[in-house]
Formats: sequence, C-alpha cells, structure tokens
Amino acid sequence: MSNENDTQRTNEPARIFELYKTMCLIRAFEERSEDEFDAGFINGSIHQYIGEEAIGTGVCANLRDTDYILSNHRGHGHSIAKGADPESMMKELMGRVGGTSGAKGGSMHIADFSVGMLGANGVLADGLTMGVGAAQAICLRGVDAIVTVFVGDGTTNRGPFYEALNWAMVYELPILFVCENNGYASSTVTRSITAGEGPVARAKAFGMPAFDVDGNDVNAVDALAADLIARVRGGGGPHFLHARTYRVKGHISRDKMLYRPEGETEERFKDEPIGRCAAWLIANGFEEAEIVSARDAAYAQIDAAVAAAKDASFPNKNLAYADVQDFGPPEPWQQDGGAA
Amino acid sequence: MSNENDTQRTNEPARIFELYKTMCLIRAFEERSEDEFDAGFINGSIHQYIGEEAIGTGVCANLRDTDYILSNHRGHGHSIAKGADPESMMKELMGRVGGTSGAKGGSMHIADFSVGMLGANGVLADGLTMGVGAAQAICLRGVDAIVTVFVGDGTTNRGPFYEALNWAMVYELPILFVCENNGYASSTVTRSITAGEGPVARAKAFGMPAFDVDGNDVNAVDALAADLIARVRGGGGPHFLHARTYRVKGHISRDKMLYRPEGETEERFKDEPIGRCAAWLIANGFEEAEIVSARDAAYAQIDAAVAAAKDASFPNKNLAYADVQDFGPPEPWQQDGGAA
Amino acid sequence: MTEMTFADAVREGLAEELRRDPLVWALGEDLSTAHGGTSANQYVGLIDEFGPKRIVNTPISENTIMGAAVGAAVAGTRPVADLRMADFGMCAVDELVNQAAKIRYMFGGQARVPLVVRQAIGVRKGAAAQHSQSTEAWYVHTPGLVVVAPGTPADGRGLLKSAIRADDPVVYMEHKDLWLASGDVPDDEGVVPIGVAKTVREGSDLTIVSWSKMARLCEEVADTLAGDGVSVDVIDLRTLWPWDKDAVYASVCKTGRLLVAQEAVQVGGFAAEIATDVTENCFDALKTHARRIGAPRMPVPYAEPMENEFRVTPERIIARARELLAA
Amino acid sequence: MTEMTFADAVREGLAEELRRDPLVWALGEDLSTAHGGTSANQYVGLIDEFGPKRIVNTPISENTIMGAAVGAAVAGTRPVADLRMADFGMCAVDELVNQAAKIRYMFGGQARVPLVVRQAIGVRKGAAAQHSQSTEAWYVHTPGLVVVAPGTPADGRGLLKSAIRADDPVVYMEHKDLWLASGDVPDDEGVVPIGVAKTVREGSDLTIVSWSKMARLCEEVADTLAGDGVSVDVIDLRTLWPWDKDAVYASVCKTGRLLVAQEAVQVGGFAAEIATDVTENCFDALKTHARRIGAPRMPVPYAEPMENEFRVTPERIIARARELLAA
Ligand SMILES: Cc1ncc(C[n+]2csc(CCOP(=O)(O)OP(=O)(O)O)c2C)c(N)n1
Ligand SMILES: Cc1ncc(C[n+]2csc(CCOP(=O)(O)OP(=O)(O)O)c2C)c(N)n1
Ligand SMILES: [Mg+2]
Ligand SMILES: [Mg+2]
Repeated sequence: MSNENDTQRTNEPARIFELYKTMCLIRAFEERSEDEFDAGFINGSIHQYIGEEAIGTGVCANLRDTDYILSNHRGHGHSIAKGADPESMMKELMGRVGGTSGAKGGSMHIADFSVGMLGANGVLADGLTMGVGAAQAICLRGVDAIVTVFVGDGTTNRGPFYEALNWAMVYELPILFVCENNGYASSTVTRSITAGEGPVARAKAFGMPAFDVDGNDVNAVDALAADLIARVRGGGGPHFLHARTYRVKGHISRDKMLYRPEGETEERFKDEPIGRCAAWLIANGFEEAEIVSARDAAYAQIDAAVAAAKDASFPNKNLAYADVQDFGPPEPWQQDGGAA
Repeated sequence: MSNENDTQRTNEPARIFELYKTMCLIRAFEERSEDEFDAGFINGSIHQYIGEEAIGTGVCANLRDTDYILSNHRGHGHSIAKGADPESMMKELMGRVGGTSGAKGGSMHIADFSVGMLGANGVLADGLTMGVGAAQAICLRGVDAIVTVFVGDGTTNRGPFYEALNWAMVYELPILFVCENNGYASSTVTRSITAGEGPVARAKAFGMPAFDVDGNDVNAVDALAADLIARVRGGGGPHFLHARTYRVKGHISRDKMLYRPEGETEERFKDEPIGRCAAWLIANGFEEAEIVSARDAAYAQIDAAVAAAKDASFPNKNLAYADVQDFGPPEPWQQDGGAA
Repeated sequence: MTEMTFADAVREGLAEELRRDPLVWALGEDLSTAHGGTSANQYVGLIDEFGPKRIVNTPISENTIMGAAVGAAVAGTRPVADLRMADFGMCAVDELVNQAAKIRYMFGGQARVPLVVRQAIGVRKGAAAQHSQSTEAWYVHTPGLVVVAPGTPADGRGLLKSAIRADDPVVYMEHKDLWLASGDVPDDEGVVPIGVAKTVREGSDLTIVSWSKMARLCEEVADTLAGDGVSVDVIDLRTLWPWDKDAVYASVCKTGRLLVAQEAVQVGGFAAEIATDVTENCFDALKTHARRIGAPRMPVPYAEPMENEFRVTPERIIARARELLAA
Repeated sequence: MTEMTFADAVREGLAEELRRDPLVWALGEDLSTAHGGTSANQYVGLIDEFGPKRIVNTPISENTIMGAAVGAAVAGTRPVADLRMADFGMCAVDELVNQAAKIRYMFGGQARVPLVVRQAIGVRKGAAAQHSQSTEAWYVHTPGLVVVAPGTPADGRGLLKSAIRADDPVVYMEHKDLWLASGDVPDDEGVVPIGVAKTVREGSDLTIVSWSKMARLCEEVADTLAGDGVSVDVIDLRTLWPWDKDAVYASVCKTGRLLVAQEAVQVGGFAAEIATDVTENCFDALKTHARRIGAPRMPVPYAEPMENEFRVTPERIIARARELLAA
C-alpha cells in the first residue's frame, strides 16, 4: 500500500499496525486462494507468499503509487502490498470478468499498472532486466519515481541478475533490488547450488551498496527499506536489500514438500512475521482485541473478494482475440464464428 | 605448446626462450594474416592477438595436450599456444583444403581438437558455459585433465559468465578461467560499461580464488599459471586468473580505431610482451643474435605457411553438405548437381 | 506390454540408458529433489541409483544447463539436459542453435555433439502465455538439430533411447498434458527409430498428419469420421526432423487428401512446411489442395473460455476435414 | 530524392525520429563509439546531437539490452534496441518472445510495448555459421510481434520510422549486405507503412514474392526472364508480419503462378507459410502449384565455394522459375 508521506518515521506503532493489516490481507488472500485452487476454482499453479509477507509489505510501504515494482512468479503479496485491489486480483485468479488483467494472465501474470505494479512474471530474472529499463525510462522522462524489483534467492544464479546489477550501476539508476531469500528454489535448497557468501557479496562485487535484514521482522524491513529508498530517491543510485525469510508453504500450492526434512516447516513457522508483528504491537500498547479484529477484517475482506469473484461471469471467448497487437489480426477461427 | 613436464620450474631462461618463440610465432601469424586479409585472401573478419601473446603463451605452456581450452573470437593466439599447426590454421583462414576445420569455420571458428583446442567462438561467453560442461565431462569420465577458458574483459558483463563461475564452484570443477583484460570491448572502453572493481572482485564474490597479473609479462603469467594450474590439477577446484594487457590493434583488422585517443596505441605498445621478453632474455644471458634468429625463424615459418596455404586448393563445393548431421539430409540443390 | 504413464515410461527409458552407458547423464533444475507436477517427476528416484554426478541438480542457470551440456557432449559424454518447458528453453536458444547445432559443422567434423535437450511443449490448462508454447517449428528450421515429439508412453521411452544414442543434438519435445497419460509400453528394449512415423489409424479417404498430443486428438477425429463413413489415415510423425516423407507421400498417394494438424500457432508453423513439401512432391496425387490447422496467432490466454479459443480441438479438426472432403 | 546508402538512410531516419519525439532513444553495444563495418556504423555522430542518455552505449549484456528495452517501453518510452545480428539476437529470444511479445496480452491491455529491435540478417561473405543466420521465420511464428525486413535505403528509413511510431514491438531485420548498398531516398518524411508490400517489377506470367536482399536479386531475375519474353511481377513484401496478402493474392490471380524466394534455410522457412496460405486462398487461380526456394538445411560454411552452395543465387531462382513456368 503506498504511503505518500515519506517523512513519516518508521517503527511508530500506528504505522506498524497498518503494515500488520496489509500482512493479514496477504495471508488471507493466500490461504483462501489455496482453498479455491483445491476446490477447482483456480487453474494453473499458484505460488504463495505465506511467511514472506513482511518483505513486500515493509518495502512497498515506502513506495509511492507512481513508483514501479516488478515482481516474479510469487507476485500476490507484492501486488497487495503495492495497493492492488484483492477483489480484482481474486477475479483474475478465477479467470473472471473484472480480473486485473482481464482474466488473460491469471496468478503468474498478476499486475496492476494503475498502482505501479508492472507485473508478476513467469520467467525468472526477467523482471530484473525490465526493471533497469523502467528506471532508465524514468530518467529519460525526468519523472520523480523509482523502481523496485523483487527477486528470489534461487534466481540469483541466473545470468540476467548480474547483467542487471552491472547495468544499474553503470547508469546510476534509481532502483532498489530486493532479494527474498526463502532458502528454497522450488524443491532445491538454494545453498546447495549457490557458491560463495551469497547475494549480498555478489551485489557488492558490482560496487552496489547491499544490506541484509531479517525478512520476517516487518519493523526491520520497513526501517531499512525507508532508508534505502530515501537514498535511491535522493539520487544515490542502485541499492540492494537482502531479506532472510522462509518459504512456509510448498513451491506451488500442490507441492507436497517431500524433499523437506520433517519438522522443519513447523519449526521455522514459529518465526513467521505476522505472529511476530502481533507480539510487537501488543508490547507496544495495542490491545489483543484490536489485533484480532484487524485480522478478522482482512479475512472478511478476502472472503468477500472470493464471493464477488465467484459471482462474476467468465469472459466472453471472443475477448481472446483482443489486445494481441495493432498490426495483423490473430486469424481467429472462421468455422465456428470466432471474433471478427 | 604443451609441456609434459609439469615439475619443470618456471622462469628458467631456457623455458622463457621457448615462450618467446611461441609469442613470435603468434605475432608473425597475426601480422601476416592482416596482410593477407588486406590482400583479399582471407574473408570475413579477423580479430588479432597482437600485444596479448604473453597470456595465451604463458597459460598454455602449463597445459598438456590432453587438457582442453575454449577460446573466444580472438582465437589465433590461443590455438598456436596450445599447439595447433599454423599452416593448417592459415589454410583455414584462407578457406583452403587442409584447414583445421576443413575450411568450414574460418578465423572465428579456428579449432584443433587434436591438441585439445575446442574452438574459437563467434558468440561471446559461450565458451564459459561450454567450458564448465567439458570439465564436468572430465570428472564423469574420470580422466586426468583440466579445462581452461579464455574470456575478454568486455564479456564479463554477459550473464553466462556469472552462471559459469557459480556452476564451476558448485561442482568444484577442474577449470581455470583466464580473463584477458585488454581495456576494450570493440570500440568501447570497458571501464565505461563495467561497475565495481572488476573481474577479480566479481570472481571472488563466488568464493573463487582469483589472482591478478601483468599480462604483458610472460614470466609472470607463466609463473602464476603454473601455480594455479597445479592447484586446479591437484583438485583445488576452479581458479581465476586476471591478466592486464592492451589491445594494440583494432578490434578487427579493418578497425580504424577512430575512438581511441591519439598516441595511446604508441604509448602502450612500448609495453608489448615480445620486446619485454627479449630484453629479459638478454639480461638473462641470451645473445641478441639468438633472439633475432628465433624471431626470424617464426616469420619464416609463417611465411611458409602462407605460401602453402596459397598453394592449397579450395575445397570442393559438395563438401558443404558434409558434417551437417547424421539424421536428415541438408536437401542440397537438385538443379545444379549438388552432392548426393 | 505394461501399461504405464508417459512420465513413468520415459523415466524407465532414461534409467535403462543410464544403466547401459556410463557416459549418459542428466542435468537440470530440481532433478534430484523432484516433486510432483513438473517434468522433474520423471527423475524421481534416479538419484538413488545413479548418484549426484549423473543426476545433476543444477542452479537456475538455463544458459549453462544448455551450454554445459554442449561442452560435455563435445568432451565425450552424452548429456540429457532438461529445460523443463520450451518457454524456458528460450533462455538457452543461443547455446542450442549457435553452438550445439553448429559445432560439428563449423569445426569441419572434428567434434560431435551427442546431447538430448528436453523442452516440454503444449497448453496445459491455466498455464497461460509463458508456460504453454509449442516452438517445434523453430528447431525444425535450424540446421544441425534433430527434433522429436513423441505422443505416447511407448514412443516417449523409445525415442528418448534413440535420442540418447544419436550422435546429433536432439531436441526432445514432450507434451505437458501427456505426462500423466497412460499407454502400453513394450517389455523389451522398445527403441523407436528417429525419422520413422507411425500410422495410428488406417484409411483411404483422407490423410491426417500430426504429432505429439495432437496425434491423439486426430485418432478421435478419425473415429468420429469413421461414423460418417469416412476412412482416415492418421500419421503420427513422432520425429519432426527428419520427418518421414515416405510414409506421408505414400498415404497421400493413396488418399489424395491431406490435412496437417498442429497445436502450435498456425502462422509460420511446421504444418506449412509439410503442406508445401507434399504439394511440391505429390501434386498430381492430390484431389484438392492440402489444408492445415493450427492455433490463432495469439499468446495463450488464462481464463478457460478464452483458452479454448486457442485450442485446436477435435471439433475444429473435424470441421476442417469436412471442408476438405467436400472440396 | 537523394541517393544514399542503406546505413546512411536508416541513420537519417533514426535521427529524424529522435528529433521528432523526445521519448525515442537507442541502445546497444558500441552505439556511441561507432566504427566501420558493423551496424554500429548507423549511429555515427548521433551521440553528438542527442547525448549519452538517448544514444546509450551498453555493456555486452544482450539479455539486458532486450529486457531493458521492454521495461523502458512499458514505462512510457520508445526504445530502439540494437542486437547487431540475428545470431546475437538468439541471446535475447526470451526477453523478446516471452516478454515483449506477450506483455500487452497477458496483462489484459494494461500496457503497451512500443519498441523496435534491430537484428541484422543474411550471409555476408566469409562471416560463417554464427554471423549469417536469417531467423525471420521464428518471429513471424510468434504472436505479438511485427516483423519488417526492408530491402532498400528508402524502405529502411521509412519502415524504421513506422516501427518506431508503432505501439507494437517490431523486429526490424536489415540485411548486412545492404548496409553499403545505395538507392534513392525521398526528401520528404518518407514513412513506409507497416504491412504494405511494393511491386518492384510488373508482369503477368509469374509472381515472385520475396523480401530483404533477396528481393533485389529477384529484380535481376525478372530482368533476365524478360529477355526470354517472360513477364514477372516481383513483390517485395517489406513487412513479413503482417504480410500484404491483398497484394500477393491480386498478383497471383493475375499471373496464376507463384514462386517465393528466401535467403533463409528452406525447410520451415517463411516461404512455406506464404506458399501454403496462397494455396489455401487462391487455389482456383493457380495454374500450377506454388513453388518456393530457400537455402539447404545446413549451417553457413566459410570457404567461398561451399558458401556459394548455401546461397540462393539469381541463377538458382531462374532455374526454379523456368521449372515452374514449364509446369
Ligand atoms: C527461467 C526460468 N527457469 C525456471 C523456471 C521454473 N521455476 C519457477 S519458480 C522456480 C524457483 C525459483 O526460486 P527462487 O528464485 O528462490 O524464488 P522462490 O520461488 O523461492 O520465491 C523455478 C525453478 C522459471 N519459471 N523460469
Ligand atoms: C553475444 C555477443 N555479443 C556481441 C558480439 C560482438 N562482439 C564481438 S567481440 C566484441 C567485444 C568483446 O570484448 P572483450 O570481451 O573485451 O574481448 P576482446 O575483443 O577485447 O578480446 C563484441 C561486442 C558477439 N560476438 N557476441
Ligand atoms: Mg527462494
Ligand atoms: Mg577486451
């Protein structure tokens, strides 16, 4: 959710309470989409953000509507944090009229350009190269905005990641790279396929200021993001934020996680960001009841979104032929009365 | 040129004199190919190694015939240093029968598999990813060999370079990366498009031992290469050798170098490796005459190679249809009696 | 014969080749930690028998998966590189097309590149634009490559074996929707030769040429048309380069009518090559001009009603066949 | 009209667009330090007028040249990305095909991707396997992309302008051998519309469809055949997608005979699409079946006698045309 007031200090309880609400909204969205996936209302695959909510939330709280973010395959949380409407998102996941991408993209292509969310992506690392280009466009157009790109730990082994780091530094672009290190790349433990000290050391090798944070601590993420984003916005060039977290769920919702040591999930779940944030809020003067009702409100909002999505109709098949390109028709089916 | 005796100490004058001869052979080859290119005997483009001879020479002197090297677009020097026959190479450049690649590849695809030279390459960085694969094959086959890959400074901004570094470390492969930093990437000063401290820092970010050397000092290159290759051969995993040099000639032979500050070439040429090596040899007991006659012998050998190449015939056109693939004919021209 | 799924049959085939030849190995993302629902399923358990040097879990580095396979092939082994989907395969087109396909040739026969690259094709429900593409036409157009697209468990296993044993680089394109499809698989070695099509329905009125999952739909089409008294030869090409011209020409000479059906986008697809080639070589045998059918030239949309507009369905093939038969 | 080379005309066209629209910019390797002999020649001097923010010398990072162009297009600018050669373009197929071509569609029209990607095609003497490929067929087969392949200086300039002004991603494929070819260029704006072919020879006996440098060779062919009393319509398509079906159909209806000539490998090439489409749509007008001609399915060899075996020469086109005329 964007926050127009950049000067507001981080870690004020009222602010953290807002972040808490956003995290609950993401969690509720992810839990409900899993249910609806299992019930057959969502097709394809969904990559859930459960347990990682503090990162997108803490980062995007420091961005404006006019700033851009580029996401990856795990894009629901980033979208909600950037201010996309969960109801339109749920319609997208269910392939209904009113979906953020007109039901053309589904979960892996969730996007809301009206709030600067330039898209999830089904191809790893492509958001990085596109992100540096978006930042170049910002400079060329002379607008006051920055770009944030989210990238998973596993993806830091793809070549375009390095090209983008170098490129961003060479042109001193207004961009923040956020690496969400959840320990896994699909079914593989990322460390097992990653040499050296990891993403921070790699970013530093390009001369990029790089910082590490506990990604399950929304206060810490918010504070570091506020600092780095202020630097980027102030002309300080690219920065790198490395957030340590844990992928509580499977890689995709169907994933049985047979590769994961027994008990690991449960052990690591103790550290999940929403519970930690709730505890911090209580320690900082909030009532348990306020917190519970905020969480309930989030679930209620998502339940309403699910209901609205189920009520929405499926798009007319002829819409398939729209938005391909200006030049050259898609040559639709003649024989069964496809679109003109 | 391969050297079976790994225990031989580096920097012995007799050994350096051999390296000197190899460097002269490369220089002569490059000078004569430029002449022949200008005279129309060579087609396409040639990328010359003039001024960089000490690197390929110093490195390959520590390799065996059974070791593999993978080169890039600037492959003549690597080939000669690894032991390829200059006459067959010149035939290849002139597109004649007896060329190393049967006149199918030309300069940019110079290769001699019989001495472990697995090819120059027209696509930057691809030798790196192929190199790690070759090293994996060595491990799988259990043979006693290592791989060396040559890469230019400009190419260190391509993504596959990083993928290959990471990959090599993850599988602890027997591979040496040699970065030839000649200051330029075509017409561009590499520093102007390269962030951070450069290749050594980047390699180290992957946990790879990385070393810097004066690439115009064949003694120094030889000594460092001997050390690193011994470590790689001994199971020490991937190593990185960064050699500083200067591209004395244009990017390709036709290049007028209009982008280069006046006088730069002449100034930097003072540091070229063959003259430096000659001076060292004289300081270490060699007669000027021995040195001159070694150089003359190199030119004579290349002149003979040029003459032999010019004498050789052009390949029969029907050879074009050979070596495409086993399955599926190339469908040659029927109407003018192409190959069956 | 044993009934098994495509995924199981291909895994069996791979295991048999791994046992037969110690120079065969496989590399790709998640190969040794496999979980359900992806091509990685086809590697479950192999790590236990063959160990991490031969079932190699790679970093997410498509350029290097492909590039390393090329280097390892040149250096005397027989890698099977899995890029998971043709869509991700686009991240490694350079290594496949500029290197694997050309090395033997541009080095004048000094080296061979015996590798297999698996890249799955096809629409799987809800997979949308970036996980649904069928790019076989690109690779047929690329000299140096062999392209296979098996459409049954037996062919999946048998062609994988041939692909592994071939000294050419082979692009092995399996259809995601077939992974869980079952079929009879021979109990013997069951090698399926490269370049040999299979006539899966015999008929005399019309030839339908297809491959991969589409060949299965064309069998349905033939069965439906049989109800109308139309008898159809359905040829499952199995290998796209080199495709079995003898089989197709013979069938067209018999039926005089050709329909080529593909799942890929119609414009510029492989069906155009077959239609053109057959027209050039069997013109006198044709009773009417050859037809083809393929998808509209649009990315694959997500929501089902739109996704169905992309699909080349049996109904659409039948409509086209009837049009052809009426001509 | 002013006579100038293709390279100069296209540089002029780019400069004019840069002047017209401050959102236009160019990126690629060596663009601001250009030297002779490469496509970079076409940027000489532009840095002085437009500065380093609009003539961007990039690192050697093909993925990012293409990816950044996509991101910058989505974010409201009009980049012209130069990948130098279609062969290097293979390093960025993913960004072009998975992103540029699909973004508008998969995000339901929320964004447009107005970019031009230049990737030169064609054999240049001695350039060999990795610097000679013609891959236009791949991009014609890719939904979301426009493909242009101008064959004269005027078309080079005029189509670059249209490509820059288009809101679709445009693959702009110039032929390396044409860079130094001269021709008349109009003194006015000279915009050449996308999708409109040009009939460069008028005739009534045979239609030859071609594009890029091959269209120039086909003009020679027409002139030679005119000597035999054969009158040939030569259509230079200029745009490959969408190709000008009206112009081709009209010509074929007039002549009844179609030959499609391409420089690319024949198998699976774009000529097959045209031959098939015309056969499907103008069958009754055809006096004999359509023919095509393209290169053997092999990498491009280096030495001249072999390289010539790859080439689709005027002599070979004439032989094919005579065969067709005799049918
Ligand atoms: C180029 C590419 N390769 C492979 C995939 C398949 N894939 C999707 S997500 C994923 C793992 C990504 O791991 P990471 O970057 O750590 O992100 P996480 O899923 O943990 O958030 C893989 C291999 C893909 N989508 N794109
Ligand atoms: C992937 C790719 N991009 C671009 C080119 C064109 N190109 C050939 S050499 C070169 C410069 C390489 O610079 P560097 O790596 O420093 O090597 P050097 O030429 O200095 O030896 C370029 C851009 C290419 N061959 N391949
Ligand atoms: Mg991860
Ligand atoms: Mg250099």
